[in-house]
Order: sequence, then structure tokens, then C-alpha cells
Amino acid sequence: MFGFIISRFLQAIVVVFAMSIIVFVGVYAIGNPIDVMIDPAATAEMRARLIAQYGLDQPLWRQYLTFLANVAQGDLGRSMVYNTSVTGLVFSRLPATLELVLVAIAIATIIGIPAGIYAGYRPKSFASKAIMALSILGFSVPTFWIGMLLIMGFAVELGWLPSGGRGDEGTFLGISTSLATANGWSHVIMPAVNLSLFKMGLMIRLTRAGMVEAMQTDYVKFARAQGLPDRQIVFKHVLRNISIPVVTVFGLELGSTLAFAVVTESVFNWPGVGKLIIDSILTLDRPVMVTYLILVVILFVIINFTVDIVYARLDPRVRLGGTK
Amino acid sequence: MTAALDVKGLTTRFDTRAGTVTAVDDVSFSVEPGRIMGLVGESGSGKSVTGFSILGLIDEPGRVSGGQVMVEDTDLRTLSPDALRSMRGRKVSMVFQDPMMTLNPVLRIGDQMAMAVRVHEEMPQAKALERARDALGIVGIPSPEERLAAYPHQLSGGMRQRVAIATALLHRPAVIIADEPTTALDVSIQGQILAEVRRLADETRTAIVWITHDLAVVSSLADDICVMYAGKIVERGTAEEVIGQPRHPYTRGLLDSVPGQHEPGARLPQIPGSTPQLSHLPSGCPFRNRCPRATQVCTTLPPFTSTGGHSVLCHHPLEVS
Amino acid sequence: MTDAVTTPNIAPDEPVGPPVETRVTRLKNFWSDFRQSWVAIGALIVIVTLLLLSFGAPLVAPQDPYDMAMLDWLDAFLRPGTEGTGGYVHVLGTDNAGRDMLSAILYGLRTSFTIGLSAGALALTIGITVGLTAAYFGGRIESVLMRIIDLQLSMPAILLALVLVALLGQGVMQIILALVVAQYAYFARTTHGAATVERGKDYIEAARSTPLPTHRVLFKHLLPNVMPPLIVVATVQVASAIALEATLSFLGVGLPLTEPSLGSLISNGFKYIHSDRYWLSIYPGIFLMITVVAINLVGDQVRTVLDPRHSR
Amino acid sequence: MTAPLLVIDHVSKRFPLKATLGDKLTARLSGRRAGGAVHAVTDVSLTVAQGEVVGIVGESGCGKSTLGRIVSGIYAPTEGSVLLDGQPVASGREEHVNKLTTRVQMIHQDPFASLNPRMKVGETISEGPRTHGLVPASEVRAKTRALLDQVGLEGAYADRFPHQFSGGQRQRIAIARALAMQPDLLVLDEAVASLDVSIQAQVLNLFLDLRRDLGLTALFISHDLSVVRHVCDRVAIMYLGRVVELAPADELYAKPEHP
Repeated sequence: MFGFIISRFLQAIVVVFAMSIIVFVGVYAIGNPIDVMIDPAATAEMRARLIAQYGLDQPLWRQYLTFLANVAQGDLGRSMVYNTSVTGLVFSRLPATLELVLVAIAIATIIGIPAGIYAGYRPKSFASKAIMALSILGFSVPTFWIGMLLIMGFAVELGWLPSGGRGDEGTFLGISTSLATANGWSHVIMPAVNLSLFKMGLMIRLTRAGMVEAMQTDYVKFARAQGLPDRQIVFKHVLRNISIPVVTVFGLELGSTLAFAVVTESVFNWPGVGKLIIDSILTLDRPVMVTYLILVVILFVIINFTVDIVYARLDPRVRLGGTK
Repeated sequence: MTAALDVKGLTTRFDTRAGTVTAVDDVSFSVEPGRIMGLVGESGSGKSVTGFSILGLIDEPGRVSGGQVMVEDTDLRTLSPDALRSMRGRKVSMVFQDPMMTLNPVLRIGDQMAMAVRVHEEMPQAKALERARDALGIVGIPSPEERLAAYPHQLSGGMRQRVAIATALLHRPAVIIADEPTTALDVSIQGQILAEVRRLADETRTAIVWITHDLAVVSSLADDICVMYAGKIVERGTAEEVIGQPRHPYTRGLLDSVPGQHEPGARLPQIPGSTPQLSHLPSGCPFRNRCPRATQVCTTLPPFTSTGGHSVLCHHPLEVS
Repeated sequence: MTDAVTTPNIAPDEPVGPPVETRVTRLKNFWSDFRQSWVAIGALIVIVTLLLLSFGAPLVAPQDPYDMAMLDWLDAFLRPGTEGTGGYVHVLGTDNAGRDMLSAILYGLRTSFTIGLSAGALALTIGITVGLTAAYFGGRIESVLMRIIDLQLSMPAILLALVLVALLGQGVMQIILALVVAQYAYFARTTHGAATVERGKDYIEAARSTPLPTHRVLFKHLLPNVMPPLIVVATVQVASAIALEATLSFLGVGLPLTEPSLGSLISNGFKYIHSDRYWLSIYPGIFLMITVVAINLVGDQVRTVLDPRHSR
Repeated sequence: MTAPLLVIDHVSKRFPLKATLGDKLTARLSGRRAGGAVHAVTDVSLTVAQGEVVGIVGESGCGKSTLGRIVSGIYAPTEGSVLLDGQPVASGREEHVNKLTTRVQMIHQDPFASLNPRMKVGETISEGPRTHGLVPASEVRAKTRALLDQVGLEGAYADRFPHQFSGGQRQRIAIARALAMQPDLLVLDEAVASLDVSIQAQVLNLFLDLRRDLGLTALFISHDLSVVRHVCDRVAIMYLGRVVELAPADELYAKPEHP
């Protein structure tokens, strides 16, 4: 177990390092940000000065080393557009994204997993078929389009909910969050539902597949032969087994939901990091792009690492090592 | 003496796209307390479906469509689903073929067994665990106390099968259905389990239905034998009768096919053809197109003819010498 | 013992099931299973209709939305069902530039299909190659390739495509390339997964121990047996490519409005969402939704039919 | 005395256990050695004469199947050599093994897994001889039919897919596939173990007939002593990777020294 953790940890470090190179090279190959930033009427001398100021005249590997050295000091550079520290910029936007993602994941889990369990337990019933049809809608219809429909319906036509932006913040347990106010909730609910639909579809299908498979195993038949009622078989035997893959995917999806927030934040004009990255791509704000992508990579690596360990904890076959 | 298990006219059908198939066709037998009945058949003969039908554990698209299953004095077929469930594990229980699959891999042995105890009898967990430990001891598992805390993957195949048998024994059922429980095990382990089962049957007076394809196993273990072919019981009698003086040509063919008894290198006596598909059975006697003794009369279903307790479903049974 | 049931020659016994099966009967069986779901049949009809309409757009559509000369500012923002200066009824209305929405949608759908199908086909080819190579050769090749694939799969496709499009610039080819890079990993993983199961089976070992040449084992034995799950993934990925392209265009990094896809049409219409010019965004959106859902429904039925546990 | 057809000379096979980087590190830190290996076959020597059938018996996990795969050129031995007529059967190490001869053919245990489900049985049988040019293209069809006939199946079955056949029939097809390569040595790995008793007798009889007609040489691997005794001239008993006893089949039965 200890060896397993160490090897995973080393792998994670290698991944972060490799990805930082790829991200850096990739992003720095995009266009020339000076053209975007500078007044076309500016003199060649001004232009050269600006290029030198951002270190853009240096060879790429040197730029990367400078970048690494700065990162080591906690400095990820300055945004070329906002002209502020990138770290500060990203972290000021992060809470908004996190609260959106958490609400979305909560909705997807609370509805998706029970629905999937039911659909897997009674695969032939009408309700199960309806659940499955909805799950196909959930993960196939593009998020931005559903978001738009939601705005048209609940904001424009009915006028019940605001069409975008983040609501008032309040303080809850010392954390400043819009989830502490009613106005905040009215702003978050629509984007969160929008963001949750894809995950919900996925969770339903995953849980159902696990359930259907588990119900056909010998240990379930054996439990039935012992006279255990179905309820007990589902809750004591089966759930324990399917919880392992579900928890794994849940963790992995946490990360991808964060990435998907890009779309929802754009539609609902939500002031999170997703909106920030879209804006920075459109304005070629390199430091912001690099910071965001590296942040995402690190987040993914941490999540994967945690999921691996949780998985190993949950499954006694991994935890204790097989004897045969 | 009343039988622990008395099956009469049990019939199970499966609705498939190719039409309805009768997997268990009018099967009748009874087992007395403390006796072991070997239910022998090749793959597709319906022997496992018979086992599941007895417990009422046939899933869609199958259904038990007729017959009577008396366990002690209750007909399981007339019970409500809930009442039937309360019989399972308490009066009649089952052991499966693959010991690697029958135990839940993520639950401790003790917890699984305690669950099986408490579903039929209300008692605290600690007491249920004690019962589980005793059951493990009975089936010859060393240091049962420690095994309770183990997960299935920490035990060998033979040990797991003992755990499964112990679980089946928890409520001292009148009947245990054992579906090929030693097929997946090595010969030496198989021998140990067989000896253990024989002892348990004698000591606990449990009636055991031992489903298998292996004639060698039943001939050493069983008191009585039923031979199944294409969903029907074709021969029934005591082990000595069926093994020593088979009357059905199929039973005879099966016994002769075993290589051990013949001159090395000689051609083995063989049954021609292959096991029929249940959806394409010949009319009348299902064995007739593979049978050396078949005649025109075999296109009609043969009757059961008995000499003493030894009965055979054949128009032309072999003579008893 | 001599009266035992022997026969001098082994009786050739009848094989079971229908007499002769060819690839044609296999297709027929597949079709008769597929047909069981009327939803899937409906979805298939929808897809075929949309394909015909979109690729026949120059013949079907009342207007060529790319031809600036045919656009008239006077026709801007006509409500659905209004007759414009062109002398015909704009069934789905017109947009801010006076474009007939129905025509724009059909041409846009054509772009979406082109992108989705070519990205899907390319990603499938690359994915199969990578996945089969990894599974067949094993060892170091396998662990390196699959590590890369896993790494890539842990990044959501949307993010990868976003960065790639930003990197490559706008245009149909660029989008296809970005989608291929973002999606081939799914095929590679599916191929690898199925192929590792199959390669452990005895028929592969039998082929290798004959010995048959590597390419024959790969393409005649391994590939045909990993195809079923790939077909399912392919349908899902084509739908997802179409949706991704629309999303990218919606976010403003995909195709420009001068080369309209469904995404850029919706994106354009989104600006007018607060006025009541709903038709600019709603109609292209409905076509997008129908297309994507129909493909997924067909894929879902194919999955059900090809599932080995599905009883025949 | 002529030289034996097959010589298995001090063959061992170890499967290395994969150690992760972390395992190696923790092992290094705690002073233990990482990795290790499973010894599947240890120092086995055996010869098979032309026309002889040698049985290998043992319980599951004793290494008999691994030995069969080494002889068939699917695995390369870690130590020792396998020579057919003085020539090595396969070259290479660990993952990439090149089989050098078509003269050893194998028949697997499970006929449901050993035939490609998406290939007609005729093609399955004929593809080996065709790719190795053993049969002229014009005669492939006739030869395939003749082989099917030889194993007791109708020639017309060549156009069918495996799933239409029963287990016993499939095993006959697998035998036809092996015979198509005109092998000098057959390796049968539990070839009748998954068949019903009545079908098992048919396949054993087929094997005995073929042996008589073609003068087959074979390595017959099984867990079932009675089957092995019936068809083999000599029997090797394997236990934990080693051959613990080697005797003529009839003597073995009289005084078995190992369980």
C-alpha cells in the first residue's frame, strides 16, 4: 500500500512537470500577443520595448526556465490584459466556479445515483426506460443550448430567475459565498442545473450498468438462496460493490465538471475561472491561459491521486493484497 | 419416514425467440433426511435449472409452470413470494459451483454469514457471529474465529466452498441443493469436501441434492441417483442399481464412455451424436436418435417402468442380469 | 462390454441452429434485433432525412446563405412565415443579415455533419492503430502509449479542443484536427480494452502459434472481434464531435459566421435572446439537438444489440 | 536407437512479477529485494520419440500448461531449450517470441474460445496452410473438405461460423486446423477437459484413430489420470513446476507414487 502511494505520487509529479512543458510550449505558439495589446499606430521602438519587457525576445526554452524560476517564487506572471498578478486574478475567480461546480455535482449525485439504482434494479419497468431516455438527453444535448433554453424559459419568458451573473455574497462559517444568501441561490440554481445535466446522465448510466451487472452475479443469487429480501440484497450487498466504480468516476468527473464550467459560465455570464479562460483565449492573454491550464492539470492530478487511494481503501482485494 | 424433499411433476419453461423451451420436463423425485441424491446429467440436461426451480429462483424469461415441491410438509409452489423467501435459507438452501464468485468480495465472511442468520432469526449481531463461527467449525474450517474477519479473496477455493456450505447450513435446513460444488476444485480438495459432506449428511440428517456431471463423484458419494437427459429424468434408483446395473441405454453409454475401465489405447464405447438442443428435440423419446436400441415405438414418449425402486424411462430398457 | 453403444464411424452430427449463416444473414439478424426499438428506428429515419437534406442543401434550400449578393438588409429579422423580397416565404424567418434561417440551418447542418463524420472517421482510424499496436505488442510500447492516452483522457475533450482551436486558428480543417486530437484517445482506449480481452483468448494464441504473420493476426483475427464496441463508441463520438464543434463556435473560437455551422448560428442568435427574436437561436438549436440525440439513440440501440448479454 | 523427435532440455520458465517504481523504492528503503518471479516450470527434461504419445498430468497450477505452451512456441523458456529434430521451436525472450516452425501445432482446452468467432471454419482451417504455402491455392477448398471429413464433420460445414457448432464439433474443427499444418508433433492442452463425458469419448476415439492412421506424435496434457492412461505410452507427473515421476502408462497405474 505504501509503495503504491509512493509510485503514484512520483508519477503525479512527472505528469505535472511534463504537462507544464506542453502547456507552455503550446500556449506560446499561439499568435503574437503584442499585436493584440498594442496600438497599431505604435512605433517599432515602443513595440520592441514591450516585447523585451515581457521577455518575448528570448528563446522559448529560456522563457520556460524564467517561467519555472518565477513559479518557484509563487509568481505566475502578470495578465497582459488586466495588468494584475495572474495568481490573484485566478484565485479571485475560483470561489465562484467552485460553488457552481459543487452545487452541480450535488444535484447530479442526489438525483442521478438513486435514479440509476432504480433503473438497474427494474430495467424493464416504464419508469426505468423513461429515466434512461432522459439520461440520453442529458448527456447528448449540448450544454450551452440547454443553458440558453433555461434562460429563455425561466429568465426571459417567466422572469422567475436572473439570466446571469453571480448574486450577493454572504458569510457562512467564515467563508464568503453566494450560497449564503437567497439572492445568491437564485443566481446559482439555473447554471448549476445546466452544468449538472451532463453529469447526471452519466451517473445514471454508470450506476445502472453496475447495478444490472451486480444483480446477475453469483453472490446475489447466493444471497437470494439464503432468503435475503431484495431490499437487503440491494442495500447491503450490491451497493457496497458498485460504490467502488461510482466513487472513482465521481472523483474523475469532479475535475471534468470544473472544465465544463467553461461553457456554462459563458452562457450565464458567471464570473468564474471558466469565463476568465475563454476571455483570455479570445484576447491571447498568455499568462492567464498558462496559469489556468497548469492549475487544471494540478487539480486533475490531485483528484486522480486521491481517487486511486480511495479506490484502494474501498476494495479489500486491493487494500489487503490478493493471496490467491 | 416422510421425505425431506418431494418433487412431483416439476416443469420449467423458458420463453425464447425461437419459441418456448421446456428445460425441466415433468421431473419427480424425493430425498429422505440424511440421504444424498445425485442428480446427474450432461450440460444442457436441465439439472441446474431443476435446482433453481426447487427454490423458486428462476428469472425471466423462465418460469416454473407446473408441479409440486414439498419440503417437509409445505408445498413451496403454493407459497406467497414472501413466505417462499422465508423458507429459503431456513428450510432449503443452496450451494453453487464457483466458490470464487458466490461470496461477496467486499464484505467480510462474518458479516455475510451474520446477515444470513439474522434474516430468519432476530438476534444481536454478536450472537449471529457466534452462530456463523460454529457453522464454520462444523464444516472443518480451522480457527473459525479468525476467518470471520477475513474477506473472501483471502481464502483458497476449497475454503471458500466450505464457507458457502457453512452458510447453507446456518439454519439447519431440511434440504441443501448443491449445484456442482466441487467441479471447480482440484481433485484432492474435491475429495476432502466430499468426505465432509457425507459426514454432515449423516450427522445433521440434512437431505442433499447433489447436482453434477461427474459420475465418479456421485458413485462414491450418493445414496440415490437420478439421471437427467434433455430436461427429463430418464433413470432413477439407488446408486448401486444405477451405477452397477444401468437400465437406460443413455446411462449405460455414459458409464461406458469413462476411459479408466478400458484397455489402454482401445477405442472407447461412445454415444454418437451430440447433446440435443432443447428447441430441436425429436418427438417421443428425446434420446432415440442417438440410441442403439431405438425402434419405431420410440417415436412415442416411453412410460416409466419400475422394478422395485429402480425406474427407467425407456421402451427398451436393458435387462437386469 | 461389447454390446455397448458403439458405432464404427463417428456419426456426422447435425450442427444446431439455422442451416447456413453468411455475412448477409448476420446483417439480417442485426437488423431484426435493431428493429425491436421503434425509437431507434425513428431516430435512424431522422438521421437519414437530415443527411439527405443537408448534403442536398444547394438543391433543397431556397437560398444560398453564403452568397452575399443574395442577401438583402430589408429582409433582416423577418418573423417565421413572412414573405421576403426574394418572393418566397421564410418558413423559419431570417437573421440580422437577412439570411433565410432554413437555408442557413441546412448549410450549417452540412458543415456540422462534415466535421462530425470526418473527425469521427479520422479519430477512429488513429485510435484503432494506437490501441491495437499497444495491445498486440504489449510491454514497454503498451505502457508508454496507454500512459499518454490515459493522461489525455483525464483532460476533458472540451478543454483540449478549446486550447487546440485557439492554437490552430479558426476554420473547418482546424476544427476537425482539434476534434481528432481530442477524441482519438477514446477510440484508442476502447480498442485497447477490447483487444486486451481478446488477445488473451485462445483463438489469438492459436493463430500466433500456427504461426500466422503478425499483420494477419492483427487484421483478420483481432480487429474484427474488437469492432462491435468501436461501432458504438464511433456513433457516440460523431454526435459528440458535432456537439463540440457547436460549442466551440458558440464560444466564439470555432467557425466564423461567414462559414456558418449550427453553433455559430446559435451563437449569433444568442445576442438577440433578450429581444423576442427567438427564432434566430431556437431553430438552429432544435436541429442541433435533434441531430445529436438521434445519433445517440441509434448508438444506444446498437449498444444493446451488440451487448453479448443481450439474448438472441 | 534413433534420436527422439522432441527434446525438452532442462527447461525452466519464470514469469517476472511486475514491480512498480514505488515497490522498488520501498523495497530499497527497507532493504528487501523488489519484484521476484513466479516459477512456473523448473528444470524439466523430457524426450518424445517419433510416434510416441507422452502424457503430462498434474493439478491446476502445476505448470503443465506452461510447459505445453513452451513446446508450442508460444512462450520462450527462461532457461534450457526445446528442440524439434535438433532445431529450436521458437526464438526470442519474454514478450516477443518468434515461432520458427510450423511442425508443432497445439489444440486448446476450450473450443468455444479457440476458434475465431468471426471467421468461417473453412477459413480458420485453411488460412495456416495458405499463408505458409503448404497447399496450392487451387486445392485449398478440396483439402479443407477432406480435413473436415477426416475429423468426422461434413465438408459443407466449411462455410459456417463457429457458434453454430456444439463443443465437441468445435473441438473437431480445432483438430482439423492443427492437422492442416501437417504437424510432426501435436500438443493437446486439456483438449477434452471441457467436454461432456459422452462427447469426450468421441473426441478421444478420434484422436486414437488419427494416431493409428497418421502415426501422430503428441504431448497430451490433462488433469485426468484415467484419460491420460488410456491414450498415452508414457506419462510424466508434474508437481509445483517439476516432473516428479516419469513412467510407462501401465506401470504408473499400478504404483502411483504421488497423489
